[in-house]
Amino acid sequence: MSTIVLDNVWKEYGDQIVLEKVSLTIASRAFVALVGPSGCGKTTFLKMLLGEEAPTRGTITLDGIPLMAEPGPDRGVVFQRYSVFPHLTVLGNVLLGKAFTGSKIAARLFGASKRSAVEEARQLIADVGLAGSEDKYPAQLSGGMQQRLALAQALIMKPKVLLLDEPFGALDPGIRAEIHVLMKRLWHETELTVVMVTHDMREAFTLGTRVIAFERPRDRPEERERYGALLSRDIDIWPPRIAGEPSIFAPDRDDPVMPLGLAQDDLAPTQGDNP
Amino acid sequence: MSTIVLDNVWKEYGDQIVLEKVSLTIASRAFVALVGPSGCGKTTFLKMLLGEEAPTRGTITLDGIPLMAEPGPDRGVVFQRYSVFPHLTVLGNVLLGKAFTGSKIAARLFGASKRSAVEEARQLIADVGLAGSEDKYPAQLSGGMQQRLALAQALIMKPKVLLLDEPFGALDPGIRAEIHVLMKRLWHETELTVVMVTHDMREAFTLGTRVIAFERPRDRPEERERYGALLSRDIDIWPPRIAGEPSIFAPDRDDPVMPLGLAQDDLAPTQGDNP
Amino acid sequence: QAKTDFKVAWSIYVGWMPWGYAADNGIVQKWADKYGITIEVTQFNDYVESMNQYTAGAYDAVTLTNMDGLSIPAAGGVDTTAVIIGDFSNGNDAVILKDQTALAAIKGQPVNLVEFSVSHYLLARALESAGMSERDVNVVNTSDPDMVGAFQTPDVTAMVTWNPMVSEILALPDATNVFNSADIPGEIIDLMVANTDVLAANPDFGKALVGIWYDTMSIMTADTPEGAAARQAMGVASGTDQAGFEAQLAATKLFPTPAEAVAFTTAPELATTMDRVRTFLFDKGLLGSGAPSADVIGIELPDGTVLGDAANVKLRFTASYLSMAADSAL
Amino acid sequence: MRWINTKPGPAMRLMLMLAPFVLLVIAYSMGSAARLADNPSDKLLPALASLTDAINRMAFTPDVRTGEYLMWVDTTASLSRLLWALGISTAIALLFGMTVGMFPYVRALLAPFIATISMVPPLALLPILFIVLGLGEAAKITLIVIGVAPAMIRDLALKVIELPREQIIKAETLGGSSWQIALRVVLPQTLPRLLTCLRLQLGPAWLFLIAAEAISADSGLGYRIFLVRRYLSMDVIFPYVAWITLLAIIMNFALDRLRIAIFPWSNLERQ
Amino acid sequence: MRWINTKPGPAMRLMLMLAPFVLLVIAYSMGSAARLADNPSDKLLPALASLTDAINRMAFTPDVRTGEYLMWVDTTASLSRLLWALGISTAIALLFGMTVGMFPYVRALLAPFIATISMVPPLALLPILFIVLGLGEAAKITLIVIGVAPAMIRDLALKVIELPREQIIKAETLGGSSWQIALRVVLPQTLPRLLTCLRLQLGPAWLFLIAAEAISADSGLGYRIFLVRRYLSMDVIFPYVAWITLLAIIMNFALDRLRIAIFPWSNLERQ
Ligand SMILES: Nc1ncnc2c1ncn2[C@@H]1O[C@H](COP(=O)(O)OP(=O)(O)OP(=O)(O)O)[C@@H](O)[C@H]1O
Ligand SMILES: Nc1ncnc2c1ncn2[C@@H]1O[C@H](COP(=O)(O)OP(=O)(O)OP(=O)(O)O)[C@@H](O)[C@H]1O
Ligand SMILES: NC(N)=O
Ligand SMILES: [Mg+2]
Ligand SMILES: [Mg+2]
Repeated sequence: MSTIVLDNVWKEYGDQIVLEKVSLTIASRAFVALVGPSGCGKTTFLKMLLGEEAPTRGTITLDGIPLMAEPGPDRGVVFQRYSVFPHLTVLGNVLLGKAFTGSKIAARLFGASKRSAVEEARQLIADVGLAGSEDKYPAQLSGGMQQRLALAQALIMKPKVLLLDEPFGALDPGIRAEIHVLMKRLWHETELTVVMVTHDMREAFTLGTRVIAFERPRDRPEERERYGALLSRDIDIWPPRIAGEPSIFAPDRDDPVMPLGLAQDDLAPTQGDNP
Repeated sequence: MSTIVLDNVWKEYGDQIVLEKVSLTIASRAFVALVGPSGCGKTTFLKMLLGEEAPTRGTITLDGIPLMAEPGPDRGVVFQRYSVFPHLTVLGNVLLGKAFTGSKIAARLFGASKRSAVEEARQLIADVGLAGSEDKYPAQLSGGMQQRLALAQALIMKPKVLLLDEPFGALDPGIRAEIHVLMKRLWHETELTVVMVTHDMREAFTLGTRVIAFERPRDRPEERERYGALLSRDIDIWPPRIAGEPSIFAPDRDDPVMPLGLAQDDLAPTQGDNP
Repeated sequence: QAKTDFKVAWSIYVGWMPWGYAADNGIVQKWADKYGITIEVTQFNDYVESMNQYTAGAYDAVTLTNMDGLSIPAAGGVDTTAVIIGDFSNGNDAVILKDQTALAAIKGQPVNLVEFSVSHYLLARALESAGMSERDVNVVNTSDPDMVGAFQTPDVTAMVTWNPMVSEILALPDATNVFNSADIPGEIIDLMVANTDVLAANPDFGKALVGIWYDTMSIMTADTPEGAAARQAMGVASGTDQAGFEAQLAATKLFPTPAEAVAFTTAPELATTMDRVRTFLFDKGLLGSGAPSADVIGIELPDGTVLGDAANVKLRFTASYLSMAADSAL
Repeated sequence: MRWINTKPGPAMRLMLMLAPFVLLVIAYSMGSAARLADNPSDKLLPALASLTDAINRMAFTPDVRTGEYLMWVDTTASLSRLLWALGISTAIALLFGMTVGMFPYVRALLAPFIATISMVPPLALLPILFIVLGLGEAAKITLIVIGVAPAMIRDLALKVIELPREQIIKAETLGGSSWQIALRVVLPQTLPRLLTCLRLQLGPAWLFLIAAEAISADSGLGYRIFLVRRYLSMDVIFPYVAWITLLAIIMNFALDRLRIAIFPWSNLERQ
Repeated sequence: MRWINTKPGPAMRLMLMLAPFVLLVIAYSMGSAARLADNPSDKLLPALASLTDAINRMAFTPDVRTGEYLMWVDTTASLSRLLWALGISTAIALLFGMTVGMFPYVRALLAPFIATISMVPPLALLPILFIVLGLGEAAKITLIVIGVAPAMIRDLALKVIELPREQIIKAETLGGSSWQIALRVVLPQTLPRLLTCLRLQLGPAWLFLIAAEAISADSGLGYRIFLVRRYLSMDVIFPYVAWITLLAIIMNFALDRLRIAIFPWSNLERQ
């Protein structure tokens, strides 16, 4: 179980009100997609769930217990950038969480514990489709591969909650489609509640079980100090997607209607189309 | 008239072949959208049109005359980033081209020539929707406003050809929709041949009169040195769009079919929807 | 080559402070005007730099000691004439030991001093007087402004330096003066030297220098309020006060009148001294790396005799300008 | 909470900030008292009262010889040298930094030479400098320039090279010539960096100033420090060192304010 | 073509690169010949033959007194001081840079103090250094450390502060404690910068080394230069300066290679 409950949460930075009276219950194993215009407070919201920022008013509980004031291993995170460590190889990045929990002082594993952790990490690396790149540094990976790595790195901690801040925003459409499939599989297979910020409506509706929109109804400069963004829409996807269960229909919504013959997300040539 | 003809153009960087046997005629006032996977050579192609890179083999002519070996005022450009000058205000950015052509040594305008240039610049700034921001610095503008500014700055030179390298790639979907409308208007109203690189298929089909795709059929590492990307698809939009003439139907393709009630590109609230 | 503009360099040392005073108080101006020339007097904080500048030709005259005159300008090929012999060190330079009271105790110790300076020479003479040689000690080069601080560090036990550092160091409880320049009177001589060619072409320049010097001498050695004020000014300019300056003067054998200077210059001891000095310099390799003997450089004495190579005279002592002052012929 | 996440409040912050300075003063007083108890005429760590005396004497009592206030004379002498040197270095750095950064031919010609020059220890070349330039202000100013300009040139050239190529292309499509681009695009974006660069070179500049004044001068902060060093007059040296430090901090701060005031966009950019 | 777009070919590039060095040698020879024509024993600009002689004498002929090769003795003495000092500075910079950068409390406590310290002219404090540390190697090494470490600390702390906040958050969600994050996330990313930092401080380090050796020593490159300065032996000073420059260039280059060799990712990152 990992139910998140927000009760009348406000967030202010100095004079500026960013979020106003957000009350929300996120069910265990939900996949919440969070949308809203730029600057409306989506990242701020995620930071509060992370424990990186504290709400100015209101409370946030995870399974009934107030959130830790700091990010911790129960909540994984993937940002748009800087989610992986440039100085560690793919394997080193995935092993890092294991090293932190397994070795208080040296923060490095040795011997049998190392072997088992490496095995687990390799499995996860293969799961996200990075098998064979274990010894590469992030700078040697494409943007899509880096985000897969960031996912694997977060998942090895088996977090209750996974927070994603526009994780695929910087990727090519083709690559994005592939990683959507992966994301869906991971969500089905892992005990995870996911909150994902995105700019891409189709992404929100493709992946989410529920789409939430923030919006700032009064946004003139003189109003920004007195009014924040509100939770303005809250849509449950129908037919409902349920973690671990196949969708009733539309098993893959990743191929939407196209205006013309080209695959919209991906320019990969049709079979037998090579010159 | 500003017809661009490429005749069997190849581009190699050292051992690596980037583009292979590209032959293409771009009609005057066409709006060519250029798509293709990351790294296939779209930017390289644009750089050759700019004169920033020379083709390794083949020729490029503009109205029958071989292209100047350097970027010049007949070809305007807007990049995804760094297209505007951070140290100049909005007005200063738009005036810069006028100052270059009007004042060889000081590169600054004075007196009457300054007044007329400022007037022209203000008009253009208003045209791209930046009226009122004349004295702001780019860092004080949003990404979308910066790209509008970059357009205005390029257009004041009345270039024959406008080259765009993912100009709206970093923008919010809502903002992108607005700037598409602007782009279309500018193309209709100005004597311009446009070549635009984009990652976004819908953008390509929304704006272009013709969509061209580059593709690298053989992309294994050992093949990269022997084969480059080819012009793999070349699609004329139907019904044809013609510069300066209203579309026969689908006057605005910016509002495609939506899976659910939300406006896909824009989260602006429906009228009367405020809490 | 006759000219009218001359440049004189001096550095901060008790025997040369009068130059600063003369420049500040119009005495230089007065004598320059008298001969229709201009004399620019420049103070150096760094003695070595002043000599290097002179040797390189940037100055026409400079204050230095007899030993440095031989090893720097003369060895550098600049024919140099000592116009004024102002004083000799009579205690201003000293060998100082820490927690020891006899010179003999210096054996085996590291000795901090400015290598190849008059301190080095004094050390050589001190060791000689005690039947030792430089092999019995271990010389450590140390810059002169840092001597006082250096003496207070534990690993420094022996030091050779000059005033004002000597009096500062001797004020420390554990310091003993075991040998000083008063033990070798007349061997460390403070001079005003000028380029021989310049002097030959412009004798008025030499006369003006002598005139300035004895005008200043008569003021500063006088036991009058004006004399006291002059000594105070020189004290402050050298970073101390009147009392401190007078203490340094006490260790200096100043020639207040030209007659005394002429007598010292023409005495036979000067030849002995210069012979000792050139031997010392030759031993240290300071007369040129290829020098076959101490005779490579000729030293002309006031009576016209030459020590060393008569064909390569580069350092000349003369009493002629001093005599003009003594004879009131300026 | 992890240590990395605990932050002091404003009052705590002030206290923490002052603590090391207060500790330093206390440690000094104790050291001074101990040494003076041993030897009342010790000069190494004078009592605070002696320091005040010396400050009074140097800064607020006219010199008997000249009637001037020594510390003030020294300060103006040193500052004028420093400012001249920094001004000249700035001009040189701007000229060479811009041309090396913009023009590949100039870069090929000068970049390796400047890189080599910047490794030469200027102190070792002092004698030549003084002989070539004489002993006046020129040599001192030149020493500072030699010590400071190569690093500034390299820094500015790098800054110019780092300008996004897109900007230069854009300027070319606006019809800009090399000169016009230098004047309107490169120069204005280089100037704020120049001020930052100058700020970073303040430390070395003071160092070379002091070294130059040690050798030849008749006034200046470095001159005075080396003059009284012969007497180990720490009562004068300490206040002079503190004064130099204060001047350096003020200049550092002023240069940064100046940059923000003249080039407001250079601060917007940061965020 | 605009000047900014014309690029020299490889042969031209080599020629341009060598040109200033060749010109320098020619200018020197001419100046030297002119001065020697005036005064055959002039010492300021010795003939190239005298320079060769001096190099031969200092580097390849055993000293009559000690039987050692002086230039070699000087080089080992100076390099050992320099390396000790740089090693110590590195350790200090790492410790303080990391803690100031990572822990807000430490930052509040030390950052203003270190900023102030870095403005103090170290040369002015030499007497105290000597008295506290003696005249031996300790004082010389300490002078270099004082001159070099504050700048390194500030640079490293800045580098730590500039690490993306996202990385630290990510490390916290992986269960890292302050210590673990310091050890596995911050430290390894700081080390390459440390080497770069060290490279930038080589110039000042040599400067302070020479200044320290000028004050008291019995061997060392700076010692020799200041010793022979006493009789204006430019024939020794020039080769020594060239040798120091060469050593500095080699160290500079080696440190950069070292960084790339140990931290290959730090170069991948750049592109
Ligand atoms: N540390 C902070 N201090 C002050 N204001 C802040 C801070 N962080 C964010 N803000 C402000 O809070 C508002 C919301 O920012 P936030 O980053 O949460 O928006 P967002 O919805 O994530 O936007 P985007 O889609 O651009 O990522 C913005 O107006 C921002 O300026
Ligand atoms: N100056 C250069 N030197 C060598 N190789 C280059 C250079 N510029 C580009 N390339 C290579 O040429 C290929 C095409 O690059 P280009 O930037 O044109 O791709 P693109 O289609 O614009 O990609 P993207 O969609 O990521 O912008 C890439 O493999 C790139 O590594
Ligand atoms: N000139 C000296 N040191 O007596
Ligand atoms: Mg955000
Ligand atoms: Mg591109």
